[in-house]
Amino acid sequence: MNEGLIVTFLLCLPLSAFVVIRLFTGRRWQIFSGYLSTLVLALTTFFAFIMAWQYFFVYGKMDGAYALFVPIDMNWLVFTNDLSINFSIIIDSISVMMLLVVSFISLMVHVFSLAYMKGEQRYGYYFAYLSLFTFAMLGLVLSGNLFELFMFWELVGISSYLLIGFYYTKPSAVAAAKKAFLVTRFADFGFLIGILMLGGVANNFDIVQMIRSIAQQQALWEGAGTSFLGMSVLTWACLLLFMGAAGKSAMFPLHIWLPDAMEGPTPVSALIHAATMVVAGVYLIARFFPVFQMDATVLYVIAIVGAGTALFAAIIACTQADIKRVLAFSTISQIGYMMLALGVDDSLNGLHEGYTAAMFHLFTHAFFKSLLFLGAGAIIHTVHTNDMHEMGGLRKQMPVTHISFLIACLAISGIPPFSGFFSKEAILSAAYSNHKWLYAIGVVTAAITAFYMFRLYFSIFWNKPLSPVFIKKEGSWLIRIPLIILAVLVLITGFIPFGNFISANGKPLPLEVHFGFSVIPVSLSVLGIFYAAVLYYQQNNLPALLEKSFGWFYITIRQKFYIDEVYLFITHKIVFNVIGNTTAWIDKNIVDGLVNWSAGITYQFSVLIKKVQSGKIQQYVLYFLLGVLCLLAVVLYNN
Amino acid sequence: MMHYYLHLLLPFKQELLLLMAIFILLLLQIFGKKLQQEWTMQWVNLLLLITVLAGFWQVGYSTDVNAMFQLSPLNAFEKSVLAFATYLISLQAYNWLLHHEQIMEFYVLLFSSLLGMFCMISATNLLFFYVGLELSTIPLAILANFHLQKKQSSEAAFKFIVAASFASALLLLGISFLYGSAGSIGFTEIAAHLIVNPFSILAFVLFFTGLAFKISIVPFHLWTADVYQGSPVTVTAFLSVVSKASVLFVSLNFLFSVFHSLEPVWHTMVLILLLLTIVTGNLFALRQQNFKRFMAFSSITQIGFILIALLGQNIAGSAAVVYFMVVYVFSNLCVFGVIALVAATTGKEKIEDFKGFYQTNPFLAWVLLLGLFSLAGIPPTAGFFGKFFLLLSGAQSNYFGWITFAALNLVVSLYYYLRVVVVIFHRESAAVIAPIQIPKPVQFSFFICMAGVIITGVGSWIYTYIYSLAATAF
Amino acid sequence: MMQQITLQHILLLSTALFFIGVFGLLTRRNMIAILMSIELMLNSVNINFVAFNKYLYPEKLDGVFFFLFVITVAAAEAAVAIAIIIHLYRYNKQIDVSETEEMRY
Amino acid sequence: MIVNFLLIVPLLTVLTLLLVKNEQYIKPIALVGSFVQLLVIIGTLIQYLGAASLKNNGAMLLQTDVNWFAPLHIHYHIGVDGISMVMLLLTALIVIAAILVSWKEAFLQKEFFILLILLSFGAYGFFIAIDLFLMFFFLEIAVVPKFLLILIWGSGKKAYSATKLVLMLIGASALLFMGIVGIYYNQPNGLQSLNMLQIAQMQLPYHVQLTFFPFLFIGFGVFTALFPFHTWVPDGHPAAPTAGSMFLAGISMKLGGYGLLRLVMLLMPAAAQFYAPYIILLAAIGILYGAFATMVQKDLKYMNAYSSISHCGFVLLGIGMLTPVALTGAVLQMVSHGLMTALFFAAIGMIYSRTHTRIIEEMGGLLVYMPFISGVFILAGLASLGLPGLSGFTAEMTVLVGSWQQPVTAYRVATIVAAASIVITAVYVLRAIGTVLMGKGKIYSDDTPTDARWYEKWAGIILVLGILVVGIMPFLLLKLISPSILYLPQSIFK
Repeated sequence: MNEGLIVTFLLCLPLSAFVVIRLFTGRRWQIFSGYLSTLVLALTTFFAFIMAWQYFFVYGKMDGAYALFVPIDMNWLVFTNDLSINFSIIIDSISVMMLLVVSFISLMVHVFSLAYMKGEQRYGYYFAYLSLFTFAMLGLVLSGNLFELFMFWELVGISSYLLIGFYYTKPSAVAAAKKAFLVTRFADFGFLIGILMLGGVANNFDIVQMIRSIAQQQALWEGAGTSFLGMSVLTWACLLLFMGAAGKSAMFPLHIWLPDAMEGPTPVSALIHAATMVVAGVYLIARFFPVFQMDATVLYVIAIVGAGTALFAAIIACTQADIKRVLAFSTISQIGYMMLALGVDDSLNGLHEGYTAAMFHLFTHAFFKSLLFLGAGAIIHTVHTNDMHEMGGLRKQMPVTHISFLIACLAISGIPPFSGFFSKEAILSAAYSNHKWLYAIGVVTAAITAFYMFRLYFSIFWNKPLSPVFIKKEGSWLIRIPLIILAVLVLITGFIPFGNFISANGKPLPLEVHFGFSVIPVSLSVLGIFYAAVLYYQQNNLPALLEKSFGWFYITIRQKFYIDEVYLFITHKIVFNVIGNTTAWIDKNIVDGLVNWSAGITYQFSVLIKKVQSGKIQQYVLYFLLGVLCLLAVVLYNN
Repeated sequence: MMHYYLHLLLPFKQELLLLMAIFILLLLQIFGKKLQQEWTMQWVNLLLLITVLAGFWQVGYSTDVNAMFQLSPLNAFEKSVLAFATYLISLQAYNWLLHHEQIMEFYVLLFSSLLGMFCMISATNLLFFYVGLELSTIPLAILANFHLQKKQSSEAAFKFIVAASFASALLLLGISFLYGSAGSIGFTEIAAHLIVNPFSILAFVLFFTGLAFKISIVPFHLWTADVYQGSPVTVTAFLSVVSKASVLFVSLNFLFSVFHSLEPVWHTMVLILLLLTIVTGNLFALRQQNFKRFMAFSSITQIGFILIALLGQNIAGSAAVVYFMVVYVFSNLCVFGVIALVAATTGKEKIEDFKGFYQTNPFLAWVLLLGLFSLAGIPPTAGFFGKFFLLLSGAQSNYFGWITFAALNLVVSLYYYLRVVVVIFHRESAAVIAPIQIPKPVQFSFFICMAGVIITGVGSWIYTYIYSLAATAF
Repeated sequence: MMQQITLQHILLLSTALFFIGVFGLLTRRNMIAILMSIELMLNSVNINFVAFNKYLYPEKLDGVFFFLFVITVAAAEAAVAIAIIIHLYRYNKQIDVSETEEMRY
Repeated sequence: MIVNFLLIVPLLTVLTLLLVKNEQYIKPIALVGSFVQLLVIIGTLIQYLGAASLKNNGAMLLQTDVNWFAPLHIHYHIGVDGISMVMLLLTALIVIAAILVSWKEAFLQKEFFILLILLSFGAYGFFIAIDLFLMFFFLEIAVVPKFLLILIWGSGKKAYSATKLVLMLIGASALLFMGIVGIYYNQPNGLQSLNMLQIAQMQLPYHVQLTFFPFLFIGFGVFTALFPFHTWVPDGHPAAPTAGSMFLAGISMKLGGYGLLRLVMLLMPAAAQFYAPYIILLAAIGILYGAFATMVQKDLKYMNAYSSISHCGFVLLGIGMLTPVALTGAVLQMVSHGLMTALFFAAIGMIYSRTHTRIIEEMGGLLVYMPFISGVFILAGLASLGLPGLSGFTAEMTVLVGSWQQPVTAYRVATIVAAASIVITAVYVLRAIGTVLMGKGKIYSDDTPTDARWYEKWAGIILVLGILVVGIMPFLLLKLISPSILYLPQSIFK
């Protein structure tokens, strides 16, 4: 089967679902729309599987590496012969992997939503937007043209906006949606400039061509002639690209939108803000890895930002009460891991363990994090609250959720043999071989991760006896089935020989688990779990004591280090009040004032000279005479 | 041999027609035949129309009579323009004249004035020119007083006659000096003998200010506003359109041929005067409340713009001026027609009185609007083309910067025209002018004016025709 | 030695006359006086015409003719002006120029 | 020749409207007239494409040349190339939408529609004129109807705004006029031609170009809301009636852009290179300045007016950059901004007619009551913030990519500054959407505001379709625009 055809089909399906539902069926046939959308997604997933199977097993490797296809490359917006935005599809191991992840998770979320969103007034539109997101995300991972990628990148952003703001009558949701969009937009600004810079250097927007031509010119433009504002163009471009990636992937300091984005429906959080969209940044860097590789500085920056974010978010996660927010910070932290992995990719040794590790973690994280979110969704659906302090003892009430949640928690904590263990191990090993101090941060973060995840777990399912308010049972099968499937996947995906399929240069790269190496991180994680159990297994006053003993430090963390407030200050006070209002004031009073002033002065002048027209005929004659004399003087003087 | 003499009279056909009208009117007056007013107006108008048409009959060549009188194609056309403007004014005066006792005298004076202008235009001799000028001016003073019951009217007439006499004294002084320096009062001799020296410059400046008074160039304009305001609207219209046009036509001849040798002198002079005129006219027009007074300053500004064309090359310049005067006739009479009608029926003359005018009198409002837009130089009205050609021919000179400044003054003048438009379209107002019955002749004149305002511009043949006439004149 | 009266003398006279007229025009409050001042000015011009004709261009009588016409026109002007002044007198019962300052600015 | 019908049809429509006695036929006639005009434009397009494919370039085709004022070398000379075709289509769409939006206009409706068609007449003429005088003539024709539209049917400080608008535009015209005169008298060999194509061929002397470029540039620039001559925009647009605002922002501001394009491309390419840094500086300032000023506006119409300044800055930026791509982008941006701003104003007008307020803070949750209008509003907003798939993205990206081709660092900094506006645009668009459409519903004077009527729906749909076509299939437009830009002598591109 022609893969171009499959992929086009795969893209068109969710798009057409979006169009049909949004324009025609969305309002009147709500339930139908939901099922239509889910069905379409099932079909899409099916094709994605076919695609993956074909790519990995039918075509297989050529010369020991997975090849890169560009089955479709059509001109869309031609600037010049070289520069153009094309509708181009790239098929290589990471795009196929992403294809699988996106379509599959999206399918799970669709199924889950069928029950979860029941009774919503805009049920139909919800599915339309989900389809739109899926389309955009699939487009993003398949893009073979950097500008095309940027377009889908933006589309992903807008569908995220629409879905976060789905409960649009809720002011907090609207604000969150706005915040999410604006923060990522700010990052996209950098991304766009990066694109322009790279495109200018490579004289192309086609990703494959760009990478090739940049590699060829590498020596050439590290010279003096290609610096821009004091740095080499390559560094600039890579940093700006990373800025875009950081925005989408919620890296510090652009992470502030993600916790707020939890205002959206929980399945949306599972799909967009855990498994797929937020890893787009990681994907972007992976996609351009050959370019990033050329600049060690940028990679180091990425690694530092990744590690820093991982630790930072993990610390904040320990203090949050809203279960979705905890998960959001854990997402930020985990993506930090992925960035770290990319940053510590050891290109000198040619091993590229980091790259593969990042992809691997992306892959496993998608499953366990969406599982966590869907589990949280199931819980919220039942108890109608987000606050973990109001929960407790839910394990009997919702056994399926309980078990799957536990599995996911173990996975994220890096406990063998769950999937998270393997990918985290790969990352730590990559970090260890490159920068030891980053490795240390990674290990500490892993321990903290284990702690807060189990804090969450214990608070929800154990802690105190079941509150009598929660008499509702676990949701329908539509809710439980996705949980089960995902739990199973979390159990088994760790054993996939990931390095065989995905590596920086296409050649297989075995990711080995050394027992000796694993001891430290795993035991630290277990320690974290232990502490969590001590504090939260049963209701006691230890947590409160602990909070008190930390004092202002604890409050600072709970307030997310006041970063939101800083942003608020910058945007509201400085940008809005100072710059915006000043501009408006200048416009009104100086630029426009000048126009009005010139009119006013003309009028004033007109009033000033009105006395000349005195009504006295003798004065008129006098002026007449003076006029003649002056004229005479001037004319005689001139000649 | 009858035929032979008639042929001799041919160059004077337009003047003779007017003379005939004056005589008939006087005779009727003498014999006390009190005709019906309406009937009088009809035949007088018809005669005017014939005078207009006569200007297009047998004028393919220039005729010179005794170094006194010349009829060139351009002259004939200019006279037709004046006669046509008078015709329109006469049509628009219908409401006012219908109840005016002195209608016969009115027409006698009007025609005398027109006759004077004709003489002025055709004159090739300073004496004849002077007589024509006075003949055109003195009756106007009487006409200004034709609101016999209004003191303002007499005041206007007094100011006019004093200012005019003073101006003509200066003009005469200039003429006497010219005579002294050139030794002749014939145009061709003067053109041939005049050389640039302080004496001839003095003579020229004095002479020119006499003319400048008539077309109200700043600073010789001060009488204008008062006289316009005090006179009956019809007379104001005549003053601002016909009287000015005639003197402008004459000045073309003077500047481009008679005083050709003084060109560097009068270029500076005209430049200074035009800038002063435009700016002052604009500044004064900004604040005016009385519609007629407002139009006075508007016409002053317009004259300033017309002067720009004098800086250009002679053919293009005079073509632009004559063309603009044609346009100016139509556009100004659109405005004055409405003012006259409103003044005659309601007695209101203030701009404020026109509040909400559009709601009650949409047709009149459109006429007024069209006129104002044409004066402001907004396409597709002819005023746009007129202004464009004026500035275009003026810009050929070395004064590009100053002309740009003048062009920017268009903005100010647009402002006060728009002020009137704003008033017309005022939506909430208590005292609106009631719907006005438009008499047939007035309506007819409005249609002509509107058609003129549109067609004179877009129909390029009118300009082309004028250009060809101007080309024969030099 | 017999003194010739030259053109200059006459021109001086006419100029003086002219400016006397101007002065009168500018300063008199009485309308009739104003009118008379204007006549003075016109007459000074007339002197000019005749003088130029006599001294400079005696072969043709252009100047003299002009002088005749000016007198006639001045008479007409004066007639009209007086008529208007009389009209004004009917309103004001006086002929001071300050009565004609109603319209201004 | 079919091109002449582009002028005849609106004139006939105006005449018919003048003669019609029965009020109820007025709107249908106006609508039919503008539809016929659209058909004529499509016919012209077909003919043009046929002719252009024969020639295989983007020259001015289908020319009609008649002597008009022969002594002054003024010709009635019209013709179309790809750029004018695009602008014509834009105008036709906006006119139809504007007529539909004003379907319920009751006050002096005859005059209203006559003025509207007259405005479009000026625009059509301007876009096809080759003779400079004719171009100026049509430009001026399109000025005063705006004044009357604002004055009679406007709201707020209408007399002030209308006067200011028209005075600034006429002031600009005065400069333009002097520029044209300068061109007229300073041609090599003493020629006095007003034919743009001929002037382009003969190439004006360098010092003449340098002298008169500022005249023409500022003249057209005022129409395009060039900073700092933009202040008519924030006053004029809000005071105008909905159709007037649509027209003002959608078409009028494009007149200047189109004129600049012709100026830079045909009349004074050498001077354009000399002045490029200044143009770019002003454009970049305008973009950012407009965006910041937009951010703090309280009134929806003011918001959109200020955003127009920002968006039109992109047109200027593209023109200043002088690369084929940037110029193409400038044209695209004109089309895009025309459509989306017209849509925005249409939506604002619809909202205003229901809530009787335009103050952002006074509204909320409109999405509940009027999903269609809100949808249109959101779409216009998204187009404005440059969402891919909508027109703003293709246009702005083309400008940016084209700008980046200039290797000068300062120009690139300007490009970055311009690109920064996409963030600020997002800020104010989302702020408006978030406050007006989302959030808690509020009580309005109409108890339950209704959704769009059929005519409003059609108006919205037409413009939305336009936006989508430009956004999704920009290659259709590029096929028209690019050859015409590349047809120029390559010397103009540095």
